[in-house]
Amino acid sequence: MTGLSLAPRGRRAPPVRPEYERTVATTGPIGDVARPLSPWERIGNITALRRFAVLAAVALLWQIAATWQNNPLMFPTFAATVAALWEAIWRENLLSMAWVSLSVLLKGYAIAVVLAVLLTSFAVSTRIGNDVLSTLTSMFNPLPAIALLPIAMLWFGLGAVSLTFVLVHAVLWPLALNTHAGFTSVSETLRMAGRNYGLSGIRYVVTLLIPAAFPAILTGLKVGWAFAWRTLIAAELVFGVSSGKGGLGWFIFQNRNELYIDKVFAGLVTVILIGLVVENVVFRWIETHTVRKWGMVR
Amino acid sequence: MTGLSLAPRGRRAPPVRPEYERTVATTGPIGDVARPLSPWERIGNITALRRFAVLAAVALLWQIAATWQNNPLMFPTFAATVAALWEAIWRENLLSMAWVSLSVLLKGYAIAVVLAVLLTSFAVSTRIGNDVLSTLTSMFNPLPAIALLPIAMLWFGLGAVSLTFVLVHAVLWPLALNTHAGFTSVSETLRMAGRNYGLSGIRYVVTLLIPAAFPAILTGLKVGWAFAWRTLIAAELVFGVSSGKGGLGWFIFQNRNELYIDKVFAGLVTVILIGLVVENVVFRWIETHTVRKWGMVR
Amino acid sequence: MNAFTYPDTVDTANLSERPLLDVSGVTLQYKTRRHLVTATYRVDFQVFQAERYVLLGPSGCGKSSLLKAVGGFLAPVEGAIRLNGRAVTGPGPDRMMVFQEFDQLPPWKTVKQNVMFPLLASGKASRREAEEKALDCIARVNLSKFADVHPHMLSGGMKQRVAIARAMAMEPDILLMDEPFAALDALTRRKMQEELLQLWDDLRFTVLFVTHSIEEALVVGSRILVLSPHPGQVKAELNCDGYDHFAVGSPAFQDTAQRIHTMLFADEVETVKGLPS
Amino acid sequence: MNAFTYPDTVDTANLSERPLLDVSGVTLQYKTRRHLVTATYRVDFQVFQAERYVLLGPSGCGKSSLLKAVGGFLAPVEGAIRLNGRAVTGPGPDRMMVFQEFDQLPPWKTVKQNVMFPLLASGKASRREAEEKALDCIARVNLSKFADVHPHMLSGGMKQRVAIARAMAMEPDILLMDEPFAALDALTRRKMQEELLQLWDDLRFTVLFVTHSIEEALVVGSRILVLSPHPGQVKAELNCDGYDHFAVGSPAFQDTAQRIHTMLFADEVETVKGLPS
Amino acid sequence: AAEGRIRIAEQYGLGYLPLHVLRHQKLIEKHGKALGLDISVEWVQLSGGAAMNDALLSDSIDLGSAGVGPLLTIWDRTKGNANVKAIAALNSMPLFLTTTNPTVKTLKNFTDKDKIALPAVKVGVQARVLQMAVEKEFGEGKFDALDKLTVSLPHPDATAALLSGSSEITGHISGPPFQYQQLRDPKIHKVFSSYDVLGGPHTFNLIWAKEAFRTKNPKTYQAFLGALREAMDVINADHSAAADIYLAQNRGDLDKAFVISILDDPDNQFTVAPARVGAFADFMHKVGAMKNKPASWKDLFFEDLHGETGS
Ligand SMILES: Nc1ncnc2c1ncn2[C@@H]1O[C@H](COP(=O)(O)OP(=O)(O)OP(=O)(O)O)[C@@H](O)[C@H]1O
Ligand SMILES: Nc1ncnc2c1ncn2[C@@H]1O[C@H](COP(=O)(O)OP(=O)(O)OP(=O)(O)O)[C@@H](O)[C@H]1O
Ligand SMILES: [Mg+2]
Ligand SMILES: [Mg+2]
Repeated sequence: MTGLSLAPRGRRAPPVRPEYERTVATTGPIGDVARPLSPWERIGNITALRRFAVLAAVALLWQIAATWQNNPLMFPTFAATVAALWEAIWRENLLSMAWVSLSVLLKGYAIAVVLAVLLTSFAVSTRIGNDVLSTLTSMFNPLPAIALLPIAMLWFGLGAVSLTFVLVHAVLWPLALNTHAGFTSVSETLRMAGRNYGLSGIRYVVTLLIPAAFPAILTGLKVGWAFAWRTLIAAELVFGVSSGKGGLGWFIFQNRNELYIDKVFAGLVTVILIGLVVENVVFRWIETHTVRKWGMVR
Repeated sequence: MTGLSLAPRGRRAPPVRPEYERTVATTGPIGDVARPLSPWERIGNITALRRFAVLAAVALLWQIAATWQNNPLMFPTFAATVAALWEAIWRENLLSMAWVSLSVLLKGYAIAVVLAVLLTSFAVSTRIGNDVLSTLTSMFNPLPAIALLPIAMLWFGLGAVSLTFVLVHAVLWPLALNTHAGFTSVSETLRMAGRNYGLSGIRYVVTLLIPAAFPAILTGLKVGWAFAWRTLIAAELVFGVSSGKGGLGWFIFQNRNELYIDKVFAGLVTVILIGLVVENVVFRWIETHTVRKWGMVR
Repeated sequence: MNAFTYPDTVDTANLSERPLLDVSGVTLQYKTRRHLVTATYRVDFQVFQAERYVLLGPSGCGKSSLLKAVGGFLAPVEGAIRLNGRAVTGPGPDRMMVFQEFDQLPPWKTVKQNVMFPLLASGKASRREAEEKALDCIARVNLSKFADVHPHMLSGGMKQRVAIARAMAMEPDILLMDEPFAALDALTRRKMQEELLQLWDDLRFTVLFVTHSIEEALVVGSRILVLSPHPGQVKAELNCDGYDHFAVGSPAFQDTAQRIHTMLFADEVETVKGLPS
Repeated sequence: MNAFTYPDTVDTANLSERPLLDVSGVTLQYKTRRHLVTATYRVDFQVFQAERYVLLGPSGCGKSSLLKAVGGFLAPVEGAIRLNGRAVTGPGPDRMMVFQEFDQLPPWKTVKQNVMFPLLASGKASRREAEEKALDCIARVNLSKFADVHPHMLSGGMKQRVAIARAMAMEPDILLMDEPFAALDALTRRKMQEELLQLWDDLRFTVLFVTHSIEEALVVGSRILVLSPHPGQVKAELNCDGYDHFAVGSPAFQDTAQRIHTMLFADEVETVKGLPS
Repeated sequence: AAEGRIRIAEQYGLGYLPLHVLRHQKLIEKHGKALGLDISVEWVQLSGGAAMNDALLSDSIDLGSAGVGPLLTIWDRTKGNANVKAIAALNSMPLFLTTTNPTVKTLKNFTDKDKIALPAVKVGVQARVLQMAVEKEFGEGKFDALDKLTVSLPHPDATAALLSGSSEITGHISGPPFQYQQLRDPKIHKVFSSYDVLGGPHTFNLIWAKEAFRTKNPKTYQAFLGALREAMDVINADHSAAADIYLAQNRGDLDKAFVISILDDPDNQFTVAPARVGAFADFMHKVGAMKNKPASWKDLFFEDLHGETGS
């Protein structure tokens, strides 16, 4: 211990103290090792309030920025948007349009999730699978949906199937990337424990790798969800759908073409609201009942 | 040990064996604990060959599918695309167009990375920051870039700045999501070790959280990179460009308008090639020198 | 502990002449991007049916690596590992392992589910049987109160006890234990040792046990393999059958302990000499 | 070990009457979504300057939790922890901790960098000094050969030794060690214990030490706090100064060991009664 | 923008030929010099009417050019505030409804199995022309009878789909040059031309600006209008030279003879005077796409053009 040792503190010794023994307190209230939290403590954990404050702040900022910009044809105020939203819901069936988009989206999303699981299972179990996944991901991930739609039309015709194809493309790669990264960071010990149980192949993936990589997969699901929306709206914006069943993207596109910008924003707000609900209800629920409960994330 | 105990094996006992002692072998070649790998073993680790095979397979599949479809106006063959690519490079300055796109993209990407780090650092250090990040992410992540471009134009005018804004939007949220998820899954012990060193605030984030969450961050960077491309091309496709400096998206748009579908595919192939290079050179290099070296991923 | 009286009731008819586990000339290496680390060099030993075989050696000598190789997680670069005459090619539930690391419990399962998991995964038991068995084993490691708790709420020692319960519940052909009791206090440790011996007395399974405590080796083991420092090579193989907790003070026990101590100390002197002051 | 002769040269002038660490009536609880787990209940003890204070107790009694509370990672729900008279509000490099878990080493730093990290992060040393100091401490834990290796290439015991080197290099006011030697073999363990005592003899720092081995407690410690099983409460405080490795066989040593053993056994009987057969 | 600077957005396609000529011959600069003004001209290429209006409203450009539909929309929405009005027409061109379905002779022959591609369902020039034609054929008020068959698809994709014959798309309303490319394929025939629907030639593309630009930059504005008129003369004087300019400006290697053949077609006229813009406006007002109804075409244009004989 050469070099920068602290200044020598001399030969200090602690005072000599008497020994003692105690009898351990009887198990009173501390005895029941796991006491449920009080209702007050439970309420303290609710984050809805804080999140709502954030939302209000964003709305206020928006209102101020738009008022200051004073260009209602490009950037309507929050109030105007809410009014347009209200009207669009009651007079233009915005909700049913949102439902049309949502149902296409859910289908594409579900298919993509299944494909991602299959692809990454394959990738994680063989070396060539790994190469295939990583090559395909780096090839297709950067391709915009719009570039793929013509081919989709050629193969699947117009309408929902092509949109679904494009959606699958949008969700599959980022989800596969996250899932695969999650798989590869599972601790070696846990991996060995699983194989020790005799797990292999798909059972190994399903019962061990997927829960162990769940934090990463959840991120992938969130990113994928967001990109499904982005793609659906963009695809509907650019390509529309067969006239009868316009979705949210179509609503936005049509109103943009007609310069009803407040309605465009109403459409975007609908997307945002759906996003908030899904994040704060669906994903939050999943998170609370999985990774948080398991102590895998803070 | 009631219930399903295995059939009793009786009172077996192992044979009694003699004891022995040995002298330990002198430290010969095994003595140098860490012997470098032979060149042959090093070569064995190169994955370029296997990846190339995957690429060849994809090209072959494409050629077959396109030949079978026989519809050059919607789906040209691989050979035709390569020919068009060759021509576009030498006669139409495809490379400089790609460079235009790439430089805009890199700028947007870099800004987004910095913003994501700041935002998640803020989110990880305070409770309200966490709420802000998670609310903003769930709000803005699903919004398509195209919906934002008009607002961007209002604020930043036409041209690179608006594109950069949209790019930042495209990259920021998924990257922030991944980074934040990475931060929250850092093991409690490591976290405590870091704070024990007296690290706090930005130093804690930079010297401890970021490397500890690096596998997740790397995934975020990959996803963000892909989405930057998607967005840039889509934005150029839909909105065109300012004078003279058309990028790859504009190249695709223009040739689509003239029904030169082979050139459209040549443009897409360029995107794919850039994606492959970035994944297999840049990201792979980063991976090898960080998370793999550190044994954080398999 | 007075039920622990096997020498009287040995059924020599079942004595198998072929070793259950045959490790011969095994060299284990870790290949990394730049280095080749030799963990053990030409280690050989045999474990017979119903033996309690202990691997003893200094830190970093390759004990865990050997256990992993027997578990089928690490392929030897030289030599062979045979279980029941068949070469070990991969992991399986016939060799349950208690790992040295604390993160060996899937965090998404409660303590009970963790113990049930391998029973169900290997198809060894129905759900009801597995649950019964799991609760029984959890009680044996004194964690009944924590059966429905997730591992992140447990202390280090409690986690290791769950891992032990999990391995014991499987009643494998051979139990591989990597310093299973290292994180336990003297008392709990003693109780777990007794529990293990009691169980062995009931079921006569085979244990391959890694420990760094000479005393523990003598109490738990029936035969001890002493390994040299890194890279691990066989230094000696000793018998230690017949020592239980009550024998700890006996002269024979102290003799053997001293002998092993000396063996390890021989290296010590050497190593210390090589150390920079 | 013959340098270890402090009783003769005590400089009583420096004897501080105020305890360095004052833990009074500390109750520690973990809040989870559905449960409130009490880890320790109204524990109080004082640690004086240059004491080697040992926390001893059964697995899960809250030893690690207490250490974490002193480290500033866990706020007590009741009672107070004072260091040098000031309340502990958060972690800091004046209290270096050796954790029980094996994943306490940042995996992106080599062994040497790991030991240097806190020295640099806390600004205690320049890069050159830190490197020198790190290499010295790594040599003391006998890992010089592995200085440039990343932690994932180390065995369990080696990782813990790095953590010990890291903490020792910091020369903190108080060293918090959570079963630091549990993963080490008898020999390495003894060497580390001697190293710690030697260092203490040189520097007279304060150690708060968690162990589950009575022998280790007596050898390493100068005073022992015995805790009851979960939730941990103070059962006794004993002096054990003056025992070193050579005292292990002495009657006084055996007496104290036996006394502690009995204390722990008292519970044992109780617990065993409560166990389902 | 300060006087002496003008930012013009053009689009891709033959309809914008006058702008390509302006740019290629540097006519604005020339006319500016004649007025004693150094004008710096910035060109921007945008890909559609909606992008054009966004750019104009956000002051990213001064002049935007697109079809009749976007003009009428932005005129309607900015009436009373920004007051966007047309500077001049760029051309008169017909829009064809083409089909691959041999049984379709008139609109009434379309069945539910057919799909008609348009750039934007229900909005945009193409959709309006179809609605006008449908109303003529199906009767007053039934203008949306065929809307359910329409599909949104950009021109190139719809053209590719039609030419390849392997999709559900059987009809398409586009504009030059796509409709001419399609008609070169013997499998494709024309159902109607918009000239039949409106009763004669009508304006297809125009160029427009905010009122503020004109009042703040009178000389620049004047130079632009003069240059545009000269560009029209250049085109009308020599179709071959105009085709060269188009090909030079658009970098593509479209067949020159094909371009000339389109320019030679008497249906395609290049003139600043609007034709039947009022009729479009009336229809859009009638179906509720516009709140305001212009009293005459002159309400839609700045007064510089009011001397022309337009409609
Ligand atoms: N993160 C946590 N969440 C909830 N409960 C916890 C947590 N960590 C520990 N506990 C509980 O607190 C009690 C004390 O744990 P602690 O880790 O302090 O024990 P310990 O004395 O260090 O035991 P060991 O010797 O086994 O390491 C245990 O009952 C445990 O279940
Ligand atoms: N993943 C790995 N990569 C490279 N080297 C490794 C790896 N794991 C272990 N080693 C090396 O192999 C040797 C033996 O390690 P092993 O874990 O088997 O030791 P051990 O005997 O179990 O030690 P301990 O008692 O400390 O747990 C060590 O020198 C270590 O550095
Ligand atoms: Mg080990
Ligand atoms: Mg502990």
